[in-house]
Amino acid sequence: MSEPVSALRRARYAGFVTVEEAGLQGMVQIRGDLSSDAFTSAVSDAAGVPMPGLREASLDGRNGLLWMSPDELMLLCPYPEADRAMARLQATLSDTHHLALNVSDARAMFTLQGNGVRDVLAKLAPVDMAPDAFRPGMLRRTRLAQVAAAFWLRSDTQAEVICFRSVAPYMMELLSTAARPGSAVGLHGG
Amino acid sequence: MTRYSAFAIAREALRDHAGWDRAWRRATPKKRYDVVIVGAGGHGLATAYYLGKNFGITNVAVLEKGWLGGGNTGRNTTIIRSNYLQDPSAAIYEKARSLYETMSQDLNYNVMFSPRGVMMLAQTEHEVRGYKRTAHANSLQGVTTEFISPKRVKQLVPIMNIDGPRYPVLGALWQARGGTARHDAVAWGYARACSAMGMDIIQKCEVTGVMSEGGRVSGVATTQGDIACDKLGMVVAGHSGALAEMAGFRIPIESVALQALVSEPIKPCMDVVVMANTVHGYMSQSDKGEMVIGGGTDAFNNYTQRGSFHHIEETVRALVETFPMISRLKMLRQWGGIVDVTGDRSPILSRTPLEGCFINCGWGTGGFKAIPGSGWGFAELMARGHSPLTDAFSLDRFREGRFIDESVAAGVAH
Amino acid sequence: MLTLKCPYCGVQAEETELHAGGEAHLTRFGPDSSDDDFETYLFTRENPKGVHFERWRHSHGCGKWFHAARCTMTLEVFGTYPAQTTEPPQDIRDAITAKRPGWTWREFS
Amino acid sequence: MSMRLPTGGRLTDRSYRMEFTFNGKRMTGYAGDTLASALLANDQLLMGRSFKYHRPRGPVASGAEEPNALVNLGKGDRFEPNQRATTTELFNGLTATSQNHWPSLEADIGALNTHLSRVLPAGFYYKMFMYPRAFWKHVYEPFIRQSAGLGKAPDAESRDADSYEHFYHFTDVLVVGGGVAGLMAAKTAAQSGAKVLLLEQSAHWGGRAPVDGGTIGGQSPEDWTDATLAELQAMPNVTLRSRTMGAGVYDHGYALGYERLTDHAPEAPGPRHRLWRIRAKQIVTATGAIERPLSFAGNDIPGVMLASAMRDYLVNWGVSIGDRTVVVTNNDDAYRTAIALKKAGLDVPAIIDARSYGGGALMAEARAMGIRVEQGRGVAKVLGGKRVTGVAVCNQLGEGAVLDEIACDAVAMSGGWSPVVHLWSHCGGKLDWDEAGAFFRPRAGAAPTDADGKPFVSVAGAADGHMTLAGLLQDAAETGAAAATAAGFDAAQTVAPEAEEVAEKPLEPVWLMPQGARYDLRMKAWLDYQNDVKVSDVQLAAREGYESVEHTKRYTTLGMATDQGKLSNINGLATLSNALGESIPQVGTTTFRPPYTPISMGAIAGEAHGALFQPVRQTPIHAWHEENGAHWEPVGQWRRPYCYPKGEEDHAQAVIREVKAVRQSLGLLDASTLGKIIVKGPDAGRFLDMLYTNMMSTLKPGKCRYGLMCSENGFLIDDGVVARIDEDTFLCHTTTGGAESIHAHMEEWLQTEWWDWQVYTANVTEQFAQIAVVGPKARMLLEKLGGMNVSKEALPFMAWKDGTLGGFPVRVYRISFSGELSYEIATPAGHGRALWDLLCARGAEWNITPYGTEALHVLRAEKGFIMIGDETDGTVIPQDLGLNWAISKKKVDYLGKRAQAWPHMTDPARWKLVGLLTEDSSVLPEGAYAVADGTNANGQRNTQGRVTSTYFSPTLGRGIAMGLVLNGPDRMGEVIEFTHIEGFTVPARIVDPVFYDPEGEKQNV
Repeated sequence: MSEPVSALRRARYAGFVTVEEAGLQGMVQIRGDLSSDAFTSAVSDAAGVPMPGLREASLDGRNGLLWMSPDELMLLCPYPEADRAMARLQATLSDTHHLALNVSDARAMFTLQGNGVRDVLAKLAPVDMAPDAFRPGMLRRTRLAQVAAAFWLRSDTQAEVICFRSVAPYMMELLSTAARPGSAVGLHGG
Repeated sequence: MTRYSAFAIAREALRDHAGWDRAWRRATPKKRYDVVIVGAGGHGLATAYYLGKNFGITNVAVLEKGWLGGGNTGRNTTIIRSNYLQDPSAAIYEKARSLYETMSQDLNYNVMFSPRGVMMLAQTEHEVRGYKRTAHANSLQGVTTEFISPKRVKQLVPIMNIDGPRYPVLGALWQARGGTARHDAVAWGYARACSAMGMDIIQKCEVTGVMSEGGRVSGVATTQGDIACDKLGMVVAGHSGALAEMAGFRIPIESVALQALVSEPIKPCMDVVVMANTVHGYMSQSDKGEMVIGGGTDAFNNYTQRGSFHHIEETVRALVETFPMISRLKMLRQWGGIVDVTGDRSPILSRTPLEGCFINCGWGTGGFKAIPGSGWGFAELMARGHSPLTDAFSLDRFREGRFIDESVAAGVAH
Repeated sequence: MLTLKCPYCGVQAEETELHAGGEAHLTRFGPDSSDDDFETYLFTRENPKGVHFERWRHSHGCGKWFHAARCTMTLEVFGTYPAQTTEPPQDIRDAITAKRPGWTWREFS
Repeated sequence: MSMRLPTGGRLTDRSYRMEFTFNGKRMTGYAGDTLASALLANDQLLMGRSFKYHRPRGPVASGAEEPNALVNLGKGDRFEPNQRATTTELFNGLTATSQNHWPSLEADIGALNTHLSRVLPAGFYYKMFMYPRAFWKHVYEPFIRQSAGLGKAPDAESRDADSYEHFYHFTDVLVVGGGVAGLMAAKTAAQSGAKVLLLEQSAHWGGRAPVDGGTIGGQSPEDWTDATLAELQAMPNVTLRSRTMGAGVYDHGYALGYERLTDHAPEAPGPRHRLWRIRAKQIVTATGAIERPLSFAGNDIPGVMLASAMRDYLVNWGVSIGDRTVVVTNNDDAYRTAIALKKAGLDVPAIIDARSYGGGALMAEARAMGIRVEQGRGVAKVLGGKRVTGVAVCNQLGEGAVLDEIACDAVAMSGGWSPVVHLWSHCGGKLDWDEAGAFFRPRAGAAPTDADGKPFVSVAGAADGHMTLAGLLQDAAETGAAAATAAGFDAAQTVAPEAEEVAEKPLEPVWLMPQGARYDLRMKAWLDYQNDVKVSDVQLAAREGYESVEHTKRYTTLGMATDQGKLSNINGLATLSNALGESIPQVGTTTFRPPYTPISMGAIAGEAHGALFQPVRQTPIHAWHEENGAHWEPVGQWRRPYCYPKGEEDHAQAVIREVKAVRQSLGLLDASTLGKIIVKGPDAGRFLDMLYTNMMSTLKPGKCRYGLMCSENGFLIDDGVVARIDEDTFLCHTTTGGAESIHAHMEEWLQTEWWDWQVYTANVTEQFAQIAVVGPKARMLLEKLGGMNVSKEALPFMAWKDGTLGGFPVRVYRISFSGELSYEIATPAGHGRALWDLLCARGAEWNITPYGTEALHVLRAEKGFIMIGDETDGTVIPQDLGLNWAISKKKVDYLGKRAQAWPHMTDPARWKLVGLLTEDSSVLPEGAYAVADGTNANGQRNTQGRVTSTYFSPTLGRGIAMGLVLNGPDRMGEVIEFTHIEGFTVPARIVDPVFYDPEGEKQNV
């Protein structure tokens, strides 16, 4: 059988910010009772990172946990490990009401590189991207122009964006347009 | 009342236009009227006019809390069409459209009804089927419409991009005798005619209470004193719920904002009204040259007459895609109105739990085009107790599941 | 252009991230309910010029439904709260009373 | 003549010449010019024609309030009508043409109207053009439309060559207006540490102050501006944007900023406009004030200009409007213009001051310079046609008897100043009438309120009615500090720097000049220059009962021009109040609506055009469809192949081929867009029993069941196959359109009604590519791929199974929407394209044929399966469609059950689903209605049914249709008549809706 492919096979655009589809990324959608220690420790073990706080991204390289909603987390891991992580969770949580699904193929991930990452996102999302308002490690679920998305900063010059796979081409075009040379706003270190 | 004509103008020109009398008398309320209409918008004034014209009832007062024609009558995008799907809708809107044809002459006031044609674009297979169905229905309803080809669409509207990348135009439902009219003139013309029949149009007169005896309406309390009446008609778009509560009943209505905008005026470039429901926008060009633009309603209860700007963005986005040449035109002015929306998005013209009290409301975004038909039917309902034009629009349809649902064919119903 | 604070994720969300869901605290009536009750449940709506309790979903966000108490004349927001309640919580009512003394709400006042 | 003076022009760089053309004529200007100043420098005073009478028009102002100097700018894909010459920065190669005239600006036929003006008073068109009726559409209206409209319409096929974008910005304090008040307010606000965004609509900071003079803290306003600007630029919490207009203020602290990035430099890269969507805790509007014209006869003749504007052209651009300028005023400020002109060596024959008491120190200064000052006098009329030749002087208190005529070629007028209160008013700020200043000013304590019910807009400087330099600076300092405090910062109470300027005598309101002007003068005294509304028009409106200010505005079109009444509203209001004998506050103002000045549609649409207009959702197999010539059909935001035409095939032929291939051999469908929702939890079964009309809790793991969903008012909203994965997990298939809406529907009920039920849902639609392998050879193909036993026994109809096929991880559903043997194969999206390719390759021996949505529809119709959106339209209940078998009788409740008990829903006269066959095998028209005898009370033809789906059936070789018919199921075999667009009717026989394989043997093999 052939190797699975990501939505855009690492398409790349270099403007005043560099936009790149991040390729295959393991993602496990998890729903459960976030107030239960049993549940959170199981999730944290499976992910290999500490539990994120409210609207936070707890990251360690390709692994991580994203706070998605009061009863939902997204586990990040290398693509081939998603099923294993999911199985492991289902095993440990077999007798607690929860949901764990491999949704790695349902989404696309993008990385933004450059001084202007905050400005590029501020063109598209109704979010205060000022450095003191949105810091690395925070996560925001919102919309970028017309599609749902979540994003976080790994640093002041690197952002990651996830959206549904079917709108990956739109997202790529959108981010590239916002990063076009000559359109820098120069507000947040751009 | 001076008759309006080119001759009259020429005559007045010779005497510095000093001879024109008031278009409508200044009136103070009498103690009692046969009929009191609350709301001097198009619908209220038209109701009064046809009460007098068709039923000889002229002891009528029309009460207006602000200035006449100051509500949605003066805030809409003036589109007139009757290409509705369901029989009751087609009946009342076509009655209205046909009355618009002769309104200027009937009222001796030029309301500038312009039957320039109304086009509803089909941009998905589903819309094609929906509009073909409407054309079939219309053919049995006495409404003249046809489903036309993209080629014909382009001929009629050269500025349209019919093979847009996202939603190519697959055809359109075309009503050649639909069009627009000068909205203020409709209210002013009816007001002038009502006044000439001896009716009192009382502005700055707000109703503060509804009086009744033994389950029957007996009058209204107003900021200009109590006024007795045998029959009461409530025609107050945007405030129907509040007024109904004064009369002791509730209605299935929510009030939301509807916005519109105009561009700066340019020389004529579009002779028809175009509605694009897939992308939610519609546009026509006024006689003044402005592109008159509207879209969908806001989603939450709102009495501010201000909408949210993102709806303007969505509408303009849709129209720039449909008519790329407007991209470098400028938005001159945006505004909002309050529209009453019912459970099935169709209006209510009905008796009420209070004997002698009638209500006309819930026109949502489509009230202007209905004004004469609504007035005609509502006058008949008030005078006779029922009217074939209004029977299906009664309040009890909501407890029997007898909805009149137009969303089947029309997305935005302007 | 409204902003409402999502009581679940704490985001001060703007209208374009939200989905309006109409009047809050409706009681569902199912089979065997009276015509009156059923009509009221489906169609009769508070449409006040003033304090309105309404449903919103943080659709471009955490996806949760919540309730808001808002004035339809000024768009002032008195508070937002989770949807898992059949009537406005006391603290919300107190907040409203503080700003709109003597306000009433048909079902619960 | 108007000309460039040898020296002067603080904004122009005489070392940099620029070339441009006006009406094809080559002209030159300097860097820093506006188009207006450059045209004036070339003695091009005549710039346009008015709307109604086509009167010759020159600029009357120097900024955003200009109603006259509107031009067509640029050409081709950069053409833009109605561009204000006064706010258009000159650039090399600019091309402009004048508007609204034929054949030429100088000789305009339309100007005849001006001679007819007596018979074209306000609202004349409401009183004529009515007879004969037919003439309106064919004669009158075309004439009116042609003569109306201002700028040329862009070419029908033009495509904007520029791009646009949006930008979200959050700030503590937004200050609108970069004049000295705005700078002052921004400074005091910023000193508190608050984040401040300061917007200036023009390219220059400092506003009017540098032109008007005086000193601030011992410095000239210009130096003070530069110094303060430098301070602000040095503060990290301050953002400054010039060429950015505060366009509108909206609820909850939302404001629009309209940034013009390349209008002054069209060749520069990047977007042309950027629309700032600003969310501010506090908004300070420091938008200044606008000078008012005076209403005297001939006040619209080119060469008559606002005194402040004339001063601007002189000081900012070194341009004189005329050699001999008469100044007409009711206040001291206009004397500054006279003095400036005189100092520039120009002649000022007289200053006509309507005030009997005259002016103060400035008047003395003027007199000292030898300028003749006439007190208590007014202008009876301006002499001249296409430009001023003189003024006739009269007593202001008289009726216009001429005392003296003064030759001049320019008139500078000043009727006082009006604060710019637009932004304050957009969101409901109230106004008070200021008797002393004769203007509306923001009412203290009546500001717009935000989400917390607290005021969020405040006004600083002249916009707040503070007309002295010292006063406005102090006000701005305090307002800025107060805004910061309100935004939650600790602002030190700042004292503004000392400011000095000459003291002024109070103005005297003058609404008509002379006070008792005769009709022939009043009908030449303009209020609205662009729309040609005169004093006599407003008086006529009042006489005819159009007493509300809104009535007058709409009846006369006063203030409805592209300047939105910036110059005319107050004068018109005063004229109306005098006519009504009411006070100005009694009459009130019209509503201020955004935007402050017009903003481009392109900016409003932002990036959303072309490819970004709306997202196009793509399945993992999208590219294959594209490569193989799919004809696309938009379905929601998806695009699905409608069919795959080959060679010369038209769509109909392609569909026939695809259908036949499926029936006879093997078809392939990309079903990835179908919704897939996981429902999991101890209460999942109970939950689905409420959602679906049929019983789902009894479904066995490993099995599938077709289900229907209804809304609470009983109507069918979605359908699909539900698979039970394990004891507490279900996978619900929805329609393509239903994936998001049904998932939201589920979450809504779980969160807001049954929140105590233990159920989680997840929309996994996009996790899988789903491919339907359909047709008699389907099983053989899957067996050829290998990896899973797909025999009838191992995988019976309506069962599903996990495993691998051809090495791909798959879940196979044995379900059919075509009536054929059919497997729907779900594989992770990342494998989708590869699996599709493999199926195509291995299926070649059976001529495997990918088919589109239309073939899908035909196949299901042949089988009598309903389609949501065809058989349903939001008014249809399952019972109408003969789906009672899918409605559980056992369940006490499900969504829609109560509504289905409504009298209207149980009415036996509801139309019911049947099949329809024409007598001649033709295809029934789409959407046709079945006619019945007679008409209803409204004279509409009675009906007894309608067509819901109609196709040519390749399998049966004839037209087939489904429809809803009155008592249909009881009328089998009966023939009824259907409408045809050509007018005749088409007979069709009522039959069973299942046209193909009624026993369902084929899908069961």
